[in-house]
Amino acid sequence: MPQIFRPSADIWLRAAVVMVFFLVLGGGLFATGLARSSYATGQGWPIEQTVPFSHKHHAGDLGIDCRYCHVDVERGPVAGIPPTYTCMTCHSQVWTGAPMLAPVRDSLASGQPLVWTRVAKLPGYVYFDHQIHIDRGVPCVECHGRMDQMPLAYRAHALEMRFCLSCHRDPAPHLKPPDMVTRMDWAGWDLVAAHRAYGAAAMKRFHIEPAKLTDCGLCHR
Amino acid sequence: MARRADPPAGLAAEFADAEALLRAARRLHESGYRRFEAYSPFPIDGLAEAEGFKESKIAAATLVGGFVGAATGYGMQVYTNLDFPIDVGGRPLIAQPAFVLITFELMVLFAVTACILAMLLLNRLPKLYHPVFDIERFGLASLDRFFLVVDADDAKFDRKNSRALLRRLGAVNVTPMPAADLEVQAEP
Amino acid sequence: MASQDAALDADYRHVTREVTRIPLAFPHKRTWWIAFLAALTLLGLYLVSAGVTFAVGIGAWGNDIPVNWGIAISNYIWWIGIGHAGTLISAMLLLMRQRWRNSLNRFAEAMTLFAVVCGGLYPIIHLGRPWFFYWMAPYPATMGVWPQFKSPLTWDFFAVLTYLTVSAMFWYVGIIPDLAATRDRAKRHSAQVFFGVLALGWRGAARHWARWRQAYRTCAAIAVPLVISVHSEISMIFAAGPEPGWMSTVFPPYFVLGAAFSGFAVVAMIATVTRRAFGLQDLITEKHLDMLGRLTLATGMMTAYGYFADVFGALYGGGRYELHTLHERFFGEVAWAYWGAVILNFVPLQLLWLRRWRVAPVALFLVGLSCTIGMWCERYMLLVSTLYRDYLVSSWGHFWPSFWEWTLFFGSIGLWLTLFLLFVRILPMISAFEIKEATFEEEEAAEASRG
Amino acid sequence: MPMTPPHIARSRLSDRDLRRAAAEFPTAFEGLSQTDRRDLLKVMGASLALAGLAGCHQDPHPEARPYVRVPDGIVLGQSRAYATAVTFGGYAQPVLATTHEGRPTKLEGLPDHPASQGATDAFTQAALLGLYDPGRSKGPARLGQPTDWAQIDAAMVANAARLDAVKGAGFRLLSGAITSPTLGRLIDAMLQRWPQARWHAFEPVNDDLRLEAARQAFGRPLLVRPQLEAAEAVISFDDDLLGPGPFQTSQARGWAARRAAYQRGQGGSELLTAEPAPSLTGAVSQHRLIASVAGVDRLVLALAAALGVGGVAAPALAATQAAWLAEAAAALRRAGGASYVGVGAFHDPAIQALALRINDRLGAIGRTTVLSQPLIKATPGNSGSLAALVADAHAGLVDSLAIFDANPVYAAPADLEVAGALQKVRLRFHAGLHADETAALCHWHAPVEHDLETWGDALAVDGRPSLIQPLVRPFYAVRARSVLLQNLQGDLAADPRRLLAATWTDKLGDLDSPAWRAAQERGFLDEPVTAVTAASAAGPAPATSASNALTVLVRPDPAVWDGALANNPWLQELPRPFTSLTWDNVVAVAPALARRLGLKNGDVVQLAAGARMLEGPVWIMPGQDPSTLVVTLGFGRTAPGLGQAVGFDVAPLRTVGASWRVDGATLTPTGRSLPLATTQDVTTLGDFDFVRTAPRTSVAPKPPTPPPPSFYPPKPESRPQWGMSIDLDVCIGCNACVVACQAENNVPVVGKTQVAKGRHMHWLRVDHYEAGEPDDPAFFNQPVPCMHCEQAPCEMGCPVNAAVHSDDGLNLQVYNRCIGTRTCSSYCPYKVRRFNWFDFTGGDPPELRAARNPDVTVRSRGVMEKCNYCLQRIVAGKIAAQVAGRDIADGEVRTACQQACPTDAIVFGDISDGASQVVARKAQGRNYALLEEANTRPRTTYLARLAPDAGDGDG
Repeated sequence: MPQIFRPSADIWLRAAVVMVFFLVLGGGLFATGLARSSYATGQGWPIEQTVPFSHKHHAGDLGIDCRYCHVDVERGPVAGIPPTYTCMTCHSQVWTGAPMLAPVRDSLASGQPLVWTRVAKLPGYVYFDHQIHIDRGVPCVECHGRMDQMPLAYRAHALEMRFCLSCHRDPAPHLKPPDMVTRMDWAGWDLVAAHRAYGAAAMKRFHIEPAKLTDCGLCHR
Repeated sequence: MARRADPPAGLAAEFADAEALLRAARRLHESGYRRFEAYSPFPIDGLAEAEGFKESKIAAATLVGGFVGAATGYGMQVYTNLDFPIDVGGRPLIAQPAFVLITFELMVLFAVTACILAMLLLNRLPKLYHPVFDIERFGLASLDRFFLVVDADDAKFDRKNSRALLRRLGAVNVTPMPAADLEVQAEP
Repeated sequence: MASQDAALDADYRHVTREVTRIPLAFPHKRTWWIAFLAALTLLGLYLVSAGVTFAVGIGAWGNDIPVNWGIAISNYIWWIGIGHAGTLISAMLLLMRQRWRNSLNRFAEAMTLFAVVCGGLYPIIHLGRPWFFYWMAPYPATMGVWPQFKSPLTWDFFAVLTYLTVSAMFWYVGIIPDLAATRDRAKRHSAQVFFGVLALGWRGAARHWARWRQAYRTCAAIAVPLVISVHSEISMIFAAGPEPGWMSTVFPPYFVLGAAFSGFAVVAMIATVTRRAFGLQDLITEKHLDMLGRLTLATGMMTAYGYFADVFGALYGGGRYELHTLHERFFGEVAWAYWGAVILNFVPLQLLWLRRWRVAPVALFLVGLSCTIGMWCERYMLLVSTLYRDYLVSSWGHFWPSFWEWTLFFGSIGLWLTLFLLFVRILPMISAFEIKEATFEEEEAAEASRG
Repeated sequence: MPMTPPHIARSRLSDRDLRRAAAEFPTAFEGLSQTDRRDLLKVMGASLALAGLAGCHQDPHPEARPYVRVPDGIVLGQSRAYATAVTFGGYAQPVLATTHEGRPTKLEGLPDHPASQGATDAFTQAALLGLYDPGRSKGPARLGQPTDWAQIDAAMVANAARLDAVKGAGFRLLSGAITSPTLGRLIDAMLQRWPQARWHAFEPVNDDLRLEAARQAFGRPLLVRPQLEAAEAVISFDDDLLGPGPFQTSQARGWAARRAAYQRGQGGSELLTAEPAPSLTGAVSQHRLIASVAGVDRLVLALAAALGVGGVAAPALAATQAAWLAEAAAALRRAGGASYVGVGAFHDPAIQALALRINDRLGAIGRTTVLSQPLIKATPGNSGSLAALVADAHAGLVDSLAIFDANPVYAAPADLEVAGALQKVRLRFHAGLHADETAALCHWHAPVEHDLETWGDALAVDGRPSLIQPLVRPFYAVRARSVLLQNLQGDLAADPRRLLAATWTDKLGDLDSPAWRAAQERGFLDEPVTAVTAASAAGPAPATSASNALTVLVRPDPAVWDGALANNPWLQELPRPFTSLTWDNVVAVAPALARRLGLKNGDVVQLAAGARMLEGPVWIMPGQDPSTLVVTLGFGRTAPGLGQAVGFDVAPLRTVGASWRVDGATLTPTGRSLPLATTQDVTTLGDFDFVRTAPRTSVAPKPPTPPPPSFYPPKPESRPQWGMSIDLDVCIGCNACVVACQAENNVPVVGKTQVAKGRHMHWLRVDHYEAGEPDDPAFFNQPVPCMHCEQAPCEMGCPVNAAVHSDDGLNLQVYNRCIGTRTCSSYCPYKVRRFNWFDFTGGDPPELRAARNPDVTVRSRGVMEKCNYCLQRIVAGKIAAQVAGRDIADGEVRTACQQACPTDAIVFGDISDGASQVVARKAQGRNYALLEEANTRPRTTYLARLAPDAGDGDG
C-alpha cells in the first residue's frame, strides 16, 4: 500500500491547525481592541468645524472661564453650545473684519444658526446632567480633558460606559472644590495631604454613596 | 523504487487472526523485544498490555480539565457579580444554587476537551505520513488482517532471527518494512 | 479453527465493505439527489423565514403579550430533546457494554449533533435584537456589564454550547477508525486524501487503540450526566418562572425523559429507513429494532408517568391558578395540543408491547413518527397553555402561529435533513470496527465456553 | 394642594421670547409644504436631541445647531412650564404646559385652578397631539386646492365691502360653542356693524336640553353645576356625572373630595344610579339599577311623588325598582339639602326640570346645585340655530356664510341635509384646524391656530376666564380665530394679542401692566361666574312614553367625543371604559338581547328606525337594559385623516327631533362580522380577587405585620424607597392616567391590527371587571402599572442584566441593554411589560417626533419596555433636591398618572418616610397586593373599594 501523503504533509497539517487557532484568537483580540481603539471612540481626533474655534486660544491663552460661553452648565443638564450672540459680544469689537469669522457674522445677520459638529456627544439613551456634576465639584477636565490645550476640540476620553463607571465607583479622587470646577490644571493637587483628604470629605459632605451611583436608572431611562 | 535497495527499517509480520497477533505480541515482549507495535482493525483487549503498555495519563488529564473547568465556571460567576454588583429580583449577590449549573457545564466542557486532546497528543496524532503505510498489504490492517511491525533499531533486532521468530509465531507472511524518507521515529 | 477464522475474516471484511461502500461508491445516487434537493428547498425556506424575521422583527410571528414565546421556544426544546437519544444510545449503552448499540450509535450521534444545531439556532432567531446575542456571553465589554448568571437562559446558553461541543468531539473521535478504514478502501486519490486527512493518519496501532478506548469511555461516562443536566436546565426556562403550570419540581426529570423518548422514536425512524434504503438488514438486524422498540416503550411509559405526576401535582396542590391552567390544558384553546400529545404519544406506543410490532419496520417507523409529533404537541402545549392565560384575567390572550413561524419550523427540518443526508452520503454511517470488535469478543466468549 | 415640580420654572412668555424660542425652527415660521417638512425634522432632530435607541450605530459626532440668541430664561435641556388653556366643547381646560426648547411636550392640570386643581381628563392630555397632528391643514385652500392668504384675504375684503353696503344682509356666521369673551366681543361687534347678519351656533354635544330644562323649572335658561363635594347623597338618573365631557374633571374632583371625607368618617357619600347602559358613574355607585330610558323617567316621577314634589302621581313600579327607589328616597331624606338629584343631559327637558324641582324641594339649590348664567355665548334659539340656518339657506336667504370650528356636514343629524343647504349659499368660508367634511364643501378654507400656538381666552367650567398664550410659533400658515373674525370684516391688520388685550384692558390695563403680566403668568382670572338663586315654579307633570320596541341611545364617544378628535391617535387607541375597545365604535346590546338574536361580539347588524338605517358591529354590554341599544358619535369620518373610515357614522339614524334617543328601532343581523380590537378579551372576574371590596372600617390602620419569611437576604436600608398606592374606591376609570402616561413616556401607538394581535403598548392599563350576573353585574376598574416587585421574577429571568433593581426600589428596564428574549414578560405575573414587535417609532412623521419627551428614550425595535414610575421625574426631583441640599419632599416627585388623576386615586411616594401620604395609605386595613400568593412583594398596592355601610342598601 503506497503512502497517500508526503512526509511534509504532517508539517502542513499541524501548521494549519496552529494557524486556525491563532486566527480565532487573533480575531477575538482584534475585535476587542478595535472597540477600544481611538478609531472607534474618536478619542483624540480633532474635529473640523465650520469656524475653527480654538479653545486653546480662548480658554488657555486668554483665560476666559468656561462658563462665560457655556452658561447653562451650572443650572441645567446640558452645558450648551454658545449662541452666535455670545461670540459677537466680543467679536463685534475685536477681529470685526476677520474672514475666519464671516460665518458667525452671517449667522447673526440672517438668524440662521451656526452649524457645529458635536465633540462630546453621548448616545441618545445616556442621560448626563452637567448641573449635578458641577454642583458636586467634578471639574470639567475630568471628562473633557485639557480643553485649554486644544486648538481644535477633540474627545479627551473615550466616554464609554466603563469611563463613567470608573468615576461613579470611586468618586473621591475626582472630586474638587465646586468653586474651582473650571480649573484645568490640577498638577500637584494630590501632593498636598489636605487636598488628598478632600475627596473623602466631599463624599461625606454631599452624602455621595457609590452604591447608588451605579444604578442603571441613573443614566439610562 | 530506490528504497528497495536500502536496508529495511523493520519487519512487518501479517497475522490471520487476533488471537495469533495477541500471542505473538506477548511472546515477542517476553523474548525481550521492545520497539515493536501491533496493528489491528479493532481494539483488542490486552494487546497493548501485551506490549508492556501501561499508562493513565488520559484519566489524569480529564480530571485536571474538570477541576480547571469547574473553577473557571464558578470563579467567573463570582467575579462578574462582585465586579458589577447588581440587585436582581432581591436574590443574593452570590447565589450558589444558581451558579452550580454553569459550573457543572464548564467542568464537563473542559474535562472532555482535555481528555480528547490528551488522547491525540499522546498518540502523536495527526500523523498523515508513516512508514507502516509503505508495507505492502498494510491496507488490510483496517479490514481484517493483523500486523506486527518490529523496528530495525530494536536492540534484539536481527533480520534473520527476527523473521524466523515471527514466522514461528504464526505470521502468514513477513515482509520488510521499507525505510522511511525521513527517519522513523519509534512509537513511545 | 481455521475455517472459523476464515468465517470471521469474511465477517470482518463484509462488515467494513458494507459500511465503507456507501461513502465510496454511493448506491442509488438519484434517490439521494431527489431527497437532497427537497431538503435544500426546505433549507431555503428556513433561510427566507429567518431573513424575514430579522428584517421586520418578531412581529412577523404570531407572538403577543401574554404569549411572547411561541413556536420558536417550543421547537427549541423539541429539537434539543430529540438530540438526547443519540448521546444516550452511544454513551450510556457503551458503558453498559450493550454491543448491539454499535450498529446504531454512529448515525444516532450524527442525528444528535444536527438536532442540537437546529435547536440551538432558535433562541438566537427569536431574539428581539439578534445582532446582540453575544451579550449573553461573558466577555470584557467596554460597558463593563456582564451576563446575568442567575437567569435560566444564561444556564441554557452554556448548557447548549457545551452539549454541542461535547457531542461533536465524541462523535468525531468515534468515527476516526472507520475513516481510516474508508481511506484504505478508497480507490480515487481525492477520496484517499479526503478520508486520510479526516482520519488524522490513524493506523490502528495497539497503543493508539488503548488510549482511544480510555478516552472514548471517559467521554461516554461524562456525556451521560451532561445529557441529563442539559434538558433539566432547559426545563428551568419554564420551571424557574412563577407561572402556573410551569413552576413545578417534576419538570426536570419530566423533560429529560420526554427528550429521551422523542429521541429514541426518531432513532427508530432513522434506523428503519436507512436499513431499508441501504440494505443494511444484516447490520441493523431485527434485534436492533426490537431493542429500540423496547427503549421507546420504556421511556414513553416514564413520560406518561410525568404527565400523570404533572396533573396529580396540580390537583393535589390545589393552587387556584394551577388548577385553572390544568383546566385550560384539558379544555382550553390548546386542548388539541394536550390531547394530541396524550394520544399520539401513548396510544400507538402500546403496540410495542408485542415483539411482532417492534420488529416490523413499518410499524416501528409509524409509532416513532406518531411519538415525534406527539412530543412536539407536548412542548407546544406546555408553553402556550400556561402563557396565554396565566394569572390576571385581564391579560388573557391568544396565540396563533403566523405563516413565517410555520415555515421556519418546517425549514428547520430541512436544515436537519440537509446535514443528515450529507452525513450518510460522505461518512461511514455505521461503526464498522465496533461491530467487528463485538463479533470478535462474542467469538472469544464462545470459544471460552467451548473450552 | 398639588405642587408643581420645583425644577419647572413658571414664567410669563412675551412675544419677544416667542420669536427667539421659535428660532428653534428657522424653517417653521413660514407654512411648511410636505417637502420641507423633512427640513423641519432635520432641524428638530439635530437641535432637540431626540433620544433614540439607534445609539449603538449612531454617529458619535452629529451636527448641532445652537440658538442664534438664547431666549430669556431658557435653560438648555431644561423644561419650562407655562400656564395656559386648551378648549374642549367651548370650555377652557386650564393647563400648565411643559415645553422643551420651545416645544410643548406635556400638558398638566393648572395646580391652583379651583376647577381642576391640577388634574386633567384624557381629552386634555391628548390635546397636545392636536398641535402636532400631521393631518392638520397647513395652509389656506380654495375649493380644496392649496392657495395663499393673499387670495383668501382679497375674497374676504371684497365680501366685507359688499356686506357693509347691505348692512350684512344675507351673511351668516356659524360657530361651535364659544365661551371666549374676546370672540364673543368681536362677534357682537360684527353683528352691530352688520345688523342684518345672523349668528348661528352648532356644537354636536351641547347643554341645550339642560338649559331648556332650567328654563322650564326657573323660567330662564340657567347653567346647573352640581357641587358634588357637598353632596352626601347623589341620585343619578342616567346622569353620567363622572363621565367624559368638559365637566368631568371638576365634578370627579368634587365627588372624590366628598368620598375622601367619607373615608375619613366625615359625613356620608351615597351614590345610587338608575341607567339603561353602564356609565362611569353607575360603575362606582353603591346601587345601580338597570332601567330603560322610559323606565328612568318613570323613576324620576316616582321619586318626585315620593318626595311630594308638585302634583306628580306615582307611576307603577316593579319590585326591584321600588326597592331602589325606597333606598334612594331614604338616602335623600338622610342627606336633606346635602344631596343632588341629576337626570341625564340627553333626557326630556321636562323630566330634567322635575329633577331640578326635586333638588329645590330638598333645599339643595345653592348648596349642591349651583345655578348660574350659561357660560356658552347664547345664540338666538340655541339648538334650533342650525336648523334655522338650513331653512334660510333653502329659502335663499343666505348669501354668504362663514363657518368657524364647526363641522355640521359630518356631525349634524342626517335629516337636516346640511350639505344640500350649503350648496344654496353663494359664498362659503370655513375656518378650522382640519380641512374636514364641511371645509370640502366651502369655497375657502382658512386653517386656524391650535390653542397651544395662539392668543386667546375662554371660560373654564366654573366660569373663571383662562388666558390662552402661545407656547410656540405656529408651524404652519395659520391664523388666530379672532384675527379671522376681523379679516372677515375687511380688517387685515388685526393682531391676536392686541385683540385679546382689548377685551381685558378695563380689568388688567394694557399689555405691559403688572396686572396683565401677573394674570398671564397665573393663566386665569379668579372671577368665578356669580351664582344666581331661583325658585322653581311647579310645572305640568311630564308624560313618559314607554315604547316596547328597541330604543337607540346616541352618546358621544368617551375617546373621540363628537368626532372632532378622530384624528388623534392617542384617543383612537385609548381603550374605552367597560369594553376596552379601540379604533372602532359598536352597537352595544344587552346580553339578553344578544342571546335572543344569537349575536356575538363583532357580528354586523343593521339598525333601522323607519327608513333611516345604519350598519355596525355589535358588542355585548353586560349590565345594559335589554330594550336599549347604544351607539356613539365620532366615527365614520369621510374627510381624509386618521379618523377616516374608522367605525361607522351614526348621523344617518339621527333626526333633529330624535338626535339622542331614537325609539322604535329594529335590529337585524346581516350574518357578516367584523374583527374588533380590544386590549382586554375577558372581563368576567369569576371567583378571582384581583379587585376587592372591604367594609368601611377597613380604612383604619391595621397593625403592621412582620414581613413574610424569605430565602433572600434582607435589603440594606436606604432612602428613599419608592412605592405607589391605588385607591379602587375612588378610581372612576376615566383613562386620564393612561393618556398621561402615554404622553409622558413616548408610548407609541400601534394601530388596530396590532392591538387586535395583543400588541398594544400602554404602560399603564385600566382593567375592567364584571362581578356576578352578566345581566346585572358589579363593575370594577383597576389601573395596573408595573408593580415594581421587590422580588421581581422578571429580573431573575433576564440573561443580560437589562431588567434590574435600583437601590431605591425601582424595577428598571434598561432599553439599550435589552436583547429581547422576552423572558421577563413570560415571568411577569401581571403582564405589564410591553415589547416592540416592530419598529413602532421609526416611521413617525417629524411633527410627532417633535411631540416626544426628550427626557425619555424612544425605544427601538426588539426591546422590552414598561412603566418605570416616571424615572425621569424621579431623577429630576433628586437632582433638584441635591442641588438645594435637602431631601426630596413628599409629593415633590409625582408620576404622570398621579398628576393627571382627577380623583387622587393614585398616590406615589417614599415608603421609607413614615410621614408620607403613601405610607399612610398602605397602612390602611384595606390595603392589599395584587396576586400576593405569587410572593413578588409588589411596591404598587391597592386599596379595596369600600362596601356601602349596612343599611345603605345591598351595594
